Amino acid sequence: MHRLFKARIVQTTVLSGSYRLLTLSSEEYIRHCEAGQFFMLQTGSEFLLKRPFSIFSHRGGLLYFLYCIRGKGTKRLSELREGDFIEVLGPLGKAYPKPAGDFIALAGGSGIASIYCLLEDNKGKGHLFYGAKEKGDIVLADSLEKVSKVLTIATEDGSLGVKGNALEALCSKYQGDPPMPIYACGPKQMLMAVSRWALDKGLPCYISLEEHMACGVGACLSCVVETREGLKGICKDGPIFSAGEIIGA
Amino acid sequence: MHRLFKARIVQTTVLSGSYRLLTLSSEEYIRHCEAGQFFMLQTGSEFLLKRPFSIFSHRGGLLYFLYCIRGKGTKRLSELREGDFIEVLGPLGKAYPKPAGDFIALAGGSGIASIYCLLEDNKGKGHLFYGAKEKGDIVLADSLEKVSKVLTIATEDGSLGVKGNALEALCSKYQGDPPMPIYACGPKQMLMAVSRWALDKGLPCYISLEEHMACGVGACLSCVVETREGLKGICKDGPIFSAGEIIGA
Amino acid sequence: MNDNALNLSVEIAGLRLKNPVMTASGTFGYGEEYAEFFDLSRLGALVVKGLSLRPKRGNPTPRIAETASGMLNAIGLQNIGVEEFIGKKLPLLRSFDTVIIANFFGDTFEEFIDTAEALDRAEGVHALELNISCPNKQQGWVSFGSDPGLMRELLGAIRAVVKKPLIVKLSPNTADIKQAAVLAQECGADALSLINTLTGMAIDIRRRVPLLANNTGGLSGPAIKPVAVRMVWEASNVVSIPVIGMGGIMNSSDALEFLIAGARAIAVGTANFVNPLSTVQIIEGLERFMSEEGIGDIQDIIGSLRTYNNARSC
Amino acid sequence: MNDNALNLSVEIAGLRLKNPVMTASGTFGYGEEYAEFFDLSRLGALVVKGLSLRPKRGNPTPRIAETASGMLNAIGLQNIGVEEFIGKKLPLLRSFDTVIIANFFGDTFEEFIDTAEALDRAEGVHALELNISCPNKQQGWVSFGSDPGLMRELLGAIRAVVKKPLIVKLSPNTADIKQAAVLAQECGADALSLINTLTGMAIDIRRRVPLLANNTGGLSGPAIKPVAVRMVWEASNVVSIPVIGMGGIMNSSDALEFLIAGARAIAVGTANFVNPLSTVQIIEGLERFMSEEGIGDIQDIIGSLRTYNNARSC
Ligand SMILES: Cc1cc2nc3c(=O)[nH]c(=O)nc-3n(C[C@H](O)[C@H](O)[C@H](O)COP(=O)(O)OP(=O)(O)OC[C@H]3O[C@@H](n4cnc5c(N)ncnc54)[C@H](O)[C@@H]3O)c2cc1C
Ligand SMILES: Cc1cc2nc3c(=O)[nH]c(=O)nc-3n(C[C@H](O)[C@H](O)[C@H](O)COP(=O)(O)OP(=O)(O)OC[C@H]3O[C@@H](n4cnc5c(N)ncnc54)[C@H](O)[C@@H]3O)c2cc1C
Ligand SMILES: Cc1cc2nc3c(=O)[nH]c(=O)nc-3n(C[C@H](O)[C@H](O)[C@H](O)COP(=O)(O)O)c2cc1C
Ligand SMILES: Cc1cc2nc3c(=O)[nH]c(=O)nc-3n(C[C@H](O)[C@H](O)[C@H](O)COP(=O)(O)O)c2cc1C
Ligand code: FES
Ligand code: FES
Repeated sequence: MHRLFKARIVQTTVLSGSYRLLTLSSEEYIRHCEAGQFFMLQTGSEFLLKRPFSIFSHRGGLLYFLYCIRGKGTKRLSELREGDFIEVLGPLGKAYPKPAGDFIALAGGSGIASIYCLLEDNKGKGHLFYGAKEKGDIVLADSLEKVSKVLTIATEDGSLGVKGNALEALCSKYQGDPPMPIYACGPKQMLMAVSRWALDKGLPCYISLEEHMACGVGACLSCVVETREGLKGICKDGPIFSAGEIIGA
Repeated sequence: MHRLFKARIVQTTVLSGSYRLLTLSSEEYIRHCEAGQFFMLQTGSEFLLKRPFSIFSHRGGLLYFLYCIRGKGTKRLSELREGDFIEVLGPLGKAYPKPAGDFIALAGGSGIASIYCLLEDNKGKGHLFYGAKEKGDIVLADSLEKVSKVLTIATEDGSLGVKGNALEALCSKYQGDPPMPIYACGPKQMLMAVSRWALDKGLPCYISLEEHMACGVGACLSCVVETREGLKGICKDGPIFSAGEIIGA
Repeated sequence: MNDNALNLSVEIAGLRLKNPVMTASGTFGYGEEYAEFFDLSRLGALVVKGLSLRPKRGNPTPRIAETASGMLNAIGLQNIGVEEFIGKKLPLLRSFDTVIIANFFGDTFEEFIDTAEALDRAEGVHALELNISCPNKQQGWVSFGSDPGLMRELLGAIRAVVKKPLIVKLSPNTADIKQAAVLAQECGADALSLINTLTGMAIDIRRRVPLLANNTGGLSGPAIKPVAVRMVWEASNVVSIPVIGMGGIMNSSDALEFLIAGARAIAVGTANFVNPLSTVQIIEGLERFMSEEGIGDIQDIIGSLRTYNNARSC
Repeated sequence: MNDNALNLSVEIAGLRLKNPVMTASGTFGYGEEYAEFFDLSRLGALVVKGLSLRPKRGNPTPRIAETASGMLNAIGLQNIGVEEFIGKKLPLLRSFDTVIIANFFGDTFEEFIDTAEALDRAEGVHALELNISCPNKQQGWVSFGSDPGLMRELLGAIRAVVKKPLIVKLSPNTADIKQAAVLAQECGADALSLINTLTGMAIDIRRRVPLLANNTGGLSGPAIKPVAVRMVWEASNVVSIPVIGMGGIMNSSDALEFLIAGARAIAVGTANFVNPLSTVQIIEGLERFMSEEGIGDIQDIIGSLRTYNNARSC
């Protein structure tokens, strides 16, 4: 039943200024994972709490995480070296519902992590809209090209792909109703906006939410979100929610 | 004027069950050191305070420390790997007075660290009595052989060298007065006993004291010892004291 | 020493615990969250998240922030209320062979009494743990626990309606824990739990706002352990009822500090978040320690601290 | 922003500090220990180890123990006494261009007064910092700071003999820091320092003895920072005199938390042990922060916290 284990850092890759790819292996234990689920990763022995990161990929008995250096924990994680061991807890939370056919994927910034996993697990079915501030923040474009059916990149300053944010790119492409469900991960504002857009059009829409977490398993009640059925735990009842469930969306 | 710097771990060597040799280098800064002085070493990023360790050797721009795994900090230090960086403060404290000619060196357990340094800096002049519990706790006998004039090893269980402790070996060898000063480092009990023995015989005797330390520079007043001139700071006024100074010796 | 010969069981307020390891309220949900990690019957006792008469929504997010060797929380005592707890959570908990303790609180005097009564009647709840660290709305958010008069009144009234063992959980935000401990004993507490969290604050320096939406929160974790051990030592020296120690216990060595200081049992809080198997590993660690030290009965550890006589205090 | 245009100076009790960074009493010796690491004139103020009328031997060793992100100390207020301080340490301190503050205490009422008088007369001491966290021998080791009546009496008497600015240093071992802060202000304090250490204990589980020869000690370091920030915030909201914040400040970001919470100046304690250059690096960090954020005057940072309105408190 255990889901807490030590994993070895197999590889650390710098993708851009602040984006990193982390590859973990564990002889002990790597359970079946699904896109949308996440792990709590230890980032350094001086930190008490683990940090939540979506599964980026889970091929060949390895676990991949794509992360952006934001604060102390991610900074410290980026300083670890190949061969170091970290404690990890997971897989946790609910996965994205399996798309039946083609789907729209919307990713903003580090939200590309869980979306990549979804695309890879459903190769050639995803119409991806991927946005970031500028060219330097768009990572792994080649790999994304391979796993998605159509790839649209948007940057706010227009330095790569279309100018604007990913949602704008999505909306301008589908002025009518795209006959596809939507999967989105990224900044809260983007998620709320795409939820409203999808609800308006009556499209199924699944979003991945974030909140500060301590336990990752529903025990501490730190990561709640207001839903139509009352407060829910993002770590346990989510992080994937249907847009219609969330109040404010 | 700085004495706080980052040092790189060049080598870590397992000497025996709990003894380790640590080699550090620093491009920034390694100051002139003398036997008897010590450094405060960071043992892991989760620990606030550094730990005091005597200089074992300071050849070729490198710093060597010989330590015994005792508690959390030394355990953690032993887990660090080559290429890791640690913060160090030093050299701190007063050195052993330079022996003019031949001298007696008495070392118990990890006390061999500062004594080795003294022997190496005064090659071929030291008559070393080195004791430990058992054979497995006697480290670097070959190197000690090279730097000392005479080497006597004592183990409590007699598994190597003479049976008994180092001080007994010393006393039984010199029933008359050895015409040499004594330098000692090891357990408090041994230091007190050798001090009394030397004072009795009117021999100069220098001992290296230990106490829990926070600052290492005389500011926190945590490492005091009762001397004939009042309380003194082991980190600043010591760790080397003349036997006659110490109350209880 | 034969491990089978080890006796880890302790008695708290007439309840026999198979070992002295409990969960701390609010850090173990209603038990079910950790049931897939290990068999909850291994626990000495399981203390559930603080309950109030009616469900509570708690505070806005962010509700937690990490600090040096600790965390701040301002969950705001979100809970499903006594009724739903009894109907939906208690049945599963009854299936485990462990002591179930219901932590509770109220916003008002009456709520405290009504909640206590409801839990006292609930089958499968073995004992009640009263949280008096929370603020008293009626009297302008003064903590019940920090006003001796208020505490005496409240405890008296609750004691009158509670037949089950009553544990009183004390706040460390006080100048004199001994006084609070003695008072609780006088008012009929069967045992004491300490410590609850220390009130703290952390600030986002770029945005110049608190890291918690509640501005302040409760500090828990290893950071507070020295304060907790000191208070457990002080309290257990002035009362005859058992003391349950908690605050920053991460491993069996931490647990032993509390037991040696005088705690009859210990509770594991924040550590559950870091390692869901903490409690089990602590039980195993206690067994290992006893074997190594040749101690057959945990009673020989409890309160075995030998203090120095020359102590001053500054 | 041009760095030269930055104004970091603050005023505490009529004294102008070139920047808000001070050393915390007992963690910087008498200054000389750190003089070889950097030019002490860079400090906003230098607070020396607590002084008493006559020299004090302090407690037996071990006097310190490390805890999670913190340390316990029971130095026992060892010091060389006022006379030797004035004769042997003050001359060197006078040579630095910084504000010198003498921390002091007494075992008895009379000793407090006599020490205060001696320091008030000493040339080169710019202000006095009264440590009332220590126990009162006459009244059975009750801390002066935890008894309002005693505190009023003591402060009144000291205020009457001290002409220099008088800073009162408060203990965090209290249920209500606001009350202590208001009381100290009423009694004529020109500024407040907080927090002193939290009382704690750590135990050697094999030997079953406390890690400190004094049994208990004072907890300092990052572990206590959330408690300190909260208390500084609470206190600075209820008094008009300046508050000097301390407790676990390791870097400029920690210092900024205190300033934003309302501290007019901050003091660095345990961090000096970890890194003798802490104070200087904090000053540089504050300058960097101000440049980055386009803030020309440190006044615009002090007390700039925007709190949330919906705060409850449990
Ligand atoms: C389910 C989930 C999946 C995530 N997946 C990814 C991912 O794949 N890639 C990625 O780059 N980031 C992801 N994040 C965000 C990531 O967890 C934070 O960036 C990270 O915790 C920041 O830690 P820090 O110590 O560097 O930041 P600090 O700001 O120093 O952290 C302080 C505390 O706040 C918490 N915290 C800060 N920001 C967040 C946040 N946005 N979400 C949750 N906790 C936060 C930290 O966990 C820590 O406890 C995910 C978050 C969640 C909840
Ligand atoms: C001047 C000096 C020189 C030393 N040189 C050496 C050396 O060359 N080789 C060697 O093996 N050991 C040496 N020691 C002892 C060494 O410092 C301790 O073994 C070490 O600090 C233990 O740390 P720990 O975290 O593993 O132990 P823990 O017991 O977990 O430490 C807890 C705390 O107690 C302190 N502490 C515990 N034991 C000692 C001790 N004996 N002396 C000082 N502080 C202690 C630690 O520094 C730490 O702050 C020296 C001590 C001093 C004072
Ligand atoms: C997230 C969280 C929620 C808590 N909720 C409660 C509660 O509902 N009732 C209560 O009495 N204590 C509550 N506590 C306090 C703990 O039970 C415990 O007293 C405290 O956290 C100290 O122990 P620790 O350091 O091991 O966590 C809570 C603590 C945390 C961290
Ligand atoms: C070793 C040590 C000695 C101290 N001595 C004194 C003292 O003499 N007088 C005093 O008022 N505070 C004393 N303090 C308390 C500090 O000045 C400060 O208030 C406290 O340590 C919190 O700050 P920090 O966490 O930055 O260390 C001492 C603290 C330490 C660690
Ligand atoms: S992180 Fe603990 S409930 Fe979600
Ligand atoms: S270690 Fe601070 S005075 Fe010696």
